Amino acid sequence: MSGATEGEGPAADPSLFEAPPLAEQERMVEAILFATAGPVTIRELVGRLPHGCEPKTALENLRRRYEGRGVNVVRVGEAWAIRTAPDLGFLMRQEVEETRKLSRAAIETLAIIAYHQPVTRAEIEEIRGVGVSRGTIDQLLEMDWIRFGRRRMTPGRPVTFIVTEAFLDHFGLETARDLPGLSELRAAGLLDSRPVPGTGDEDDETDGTEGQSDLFEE
Amino acid sequence: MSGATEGEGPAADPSLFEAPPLAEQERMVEAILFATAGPVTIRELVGRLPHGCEPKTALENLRRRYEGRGVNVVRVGEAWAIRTAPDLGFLMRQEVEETRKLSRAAIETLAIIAYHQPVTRAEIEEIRGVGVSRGTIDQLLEMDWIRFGRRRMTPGRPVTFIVTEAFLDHFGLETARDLPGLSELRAAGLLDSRPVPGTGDEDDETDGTEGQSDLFEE
Amino acid sequence: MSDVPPLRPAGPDPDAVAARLAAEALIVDVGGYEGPLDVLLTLSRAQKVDLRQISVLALAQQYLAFVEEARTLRIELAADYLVMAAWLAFLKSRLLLPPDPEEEGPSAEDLAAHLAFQLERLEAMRTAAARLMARDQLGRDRFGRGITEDVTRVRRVRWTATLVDLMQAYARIRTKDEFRPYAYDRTNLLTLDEALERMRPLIGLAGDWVDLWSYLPQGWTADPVRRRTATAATFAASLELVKEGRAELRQSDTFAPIELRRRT
Repeated sequence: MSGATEGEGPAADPSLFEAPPLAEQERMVEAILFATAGPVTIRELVGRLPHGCEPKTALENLRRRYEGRGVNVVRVGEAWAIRTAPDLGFLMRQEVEETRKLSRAAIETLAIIAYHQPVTRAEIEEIRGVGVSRGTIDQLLEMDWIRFGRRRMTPGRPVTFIVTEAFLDHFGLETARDLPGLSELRAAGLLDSRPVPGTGDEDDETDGTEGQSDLFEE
Repeated sequence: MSGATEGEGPAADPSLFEAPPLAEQERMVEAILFATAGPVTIRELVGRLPHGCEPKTALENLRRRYEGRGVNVVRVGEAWAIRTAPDLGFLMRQEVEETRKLSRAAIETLAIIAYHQPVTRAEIEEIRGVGVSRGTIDQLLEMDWIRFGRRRMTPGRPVTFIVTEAFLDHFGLETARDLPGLSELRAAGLLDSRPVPGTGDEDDETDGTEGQSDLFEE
Repeated sequence: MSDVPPLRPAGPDPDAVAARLAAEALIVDVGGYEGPLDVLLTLSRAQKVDLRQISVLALAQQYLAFVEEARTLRIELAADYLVMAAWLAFLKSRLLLPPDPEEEGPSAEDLAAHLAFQLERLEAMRTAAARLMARDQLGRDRFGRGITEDVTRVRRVRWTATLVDLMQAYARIRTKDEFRPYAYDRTNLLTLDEALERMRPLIGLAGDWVDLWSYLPQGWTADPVRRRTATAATFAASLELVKEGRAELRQSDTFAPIELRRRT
């Protein structure tokens, strides 16, 4: 009698085994999609699930279950995968902030705007003695440290630049007027030049107020 | 000079931004946990989520949501991860990576470190009754299952070993306190450091302390 | 160690037989044991009692028999096996003799209890290790994420400047204007280029050593400020000429005159 029978391994006779309940199949598909290194085709699912499973239905249920969740069950060609919800892609980026010192051109331009605002680009160039590149102005605008002021009522109606609230915030100033004048800068040792007798030492913005020296404390 | 302007600077004041609703935070945590292979610490989550998020509540909700599913949200020390349900391991046969077979010495050493941590090499040797080869410790270190703990404040200031988060993750333990049979072993006094009679430090044997970490404090 | 009664009772005591078989098995596979404590633990299992009730005396006897057997079979035993044998022999004698009140140190009972504790602890750790390894393991029973999304790191540069930077920058610009008058001072400054320009044609004429100071241009020797700058520039220019291989310099002594001649 023994001659005619096939291998005695399990799964020899499919009808002997009942497929797991659908909820269980769904769990299985979920685990497989999660743990597999790439998208999984239905064929592969059939091969990996216990006999008699119907991955299509399980997949459909699973897809619905993950609708609106942080991850979704998505179809990738002929295969399926669990992927981050598209609207949460930003979480997968990590911003590394790097602080860098402002370039000399930028800080000088900024200083001139702060001391002379509202000031036109031509005026900045005149004071600096060199041209101001577009990039420098753009950078300062982008940093939100300067912004456009009123147009100057002169021929060509050039735009002017003024410093922003964010600028004052960053430098701990109440107003741009609080910036120390030249003589105070010198008193604080920030001017390393020898004063030239008789030259414009008594500068425009000097207003002899007190309490500004503490700006140098840092 | 228009010193004080309206403050439109964005991101100036973080408190201006409300944290996303809890359901949304849950989605975000879900996406991050799904996307990451290793456990993610709460600290890392806070760093990646928008300002003001409270991952703890979201994690707790998520954990409940995934109870009984094909994948589960599990705690690993101070971190969290998603892992397939243990009963579905059989489906993953093709994902099984052939792990290096640990020697009996390595397994015992690992268990001693887990149950007696922080523990010195001399103490491991005293428990096993044989020397611990360098290779055994190295292998466990390399697998990232053990790491150095604090030095023992005894003569020679020997290093101690403790188990890692990867160890907890590997064996599905939330904390080292969840080691199987830990409380029974402790109750039986088998985790005590009992000095050899006649070696003169019997008086140190006083503590009926709890927690593995206290067991070796002298 | 011949006084050790061999564990071979005549009667068919099953326990004793098992112990003997265990002891024999031990001998066969000495290398497979992790030291004397491991052997003792294996031997103690033959007593089939709770490790807390173990007879250390019987255990000591079994171990000594094991060592003796190994020796007769000329099996190489590591030193710690012999150390353990010596210690157990000592313990055995202490356990058999009535306690000597004069004797210092721990009692034999204490030592025996500690050995029992060690065995029990090792056994407990082995059980714990087995339970640990029987847990659902990651990568075998439980699995992590197969597809991981790498977090892309976005580098964002934040520019900063301090108030001092700002003020220094402004001071720099403003003092540039103040320096402008100094430009006239250049009349009192002989540059290296000027000195070089002046010396190039002259050097061709000087075949002999000539004092460097004679190269100072006219009108630059009286005023100390002018002489200083002219001297410095001329000296630098002469070094330049030496470097170019057109001239040679010499100085006979410290502070002696520096002399220059064309290099031939």
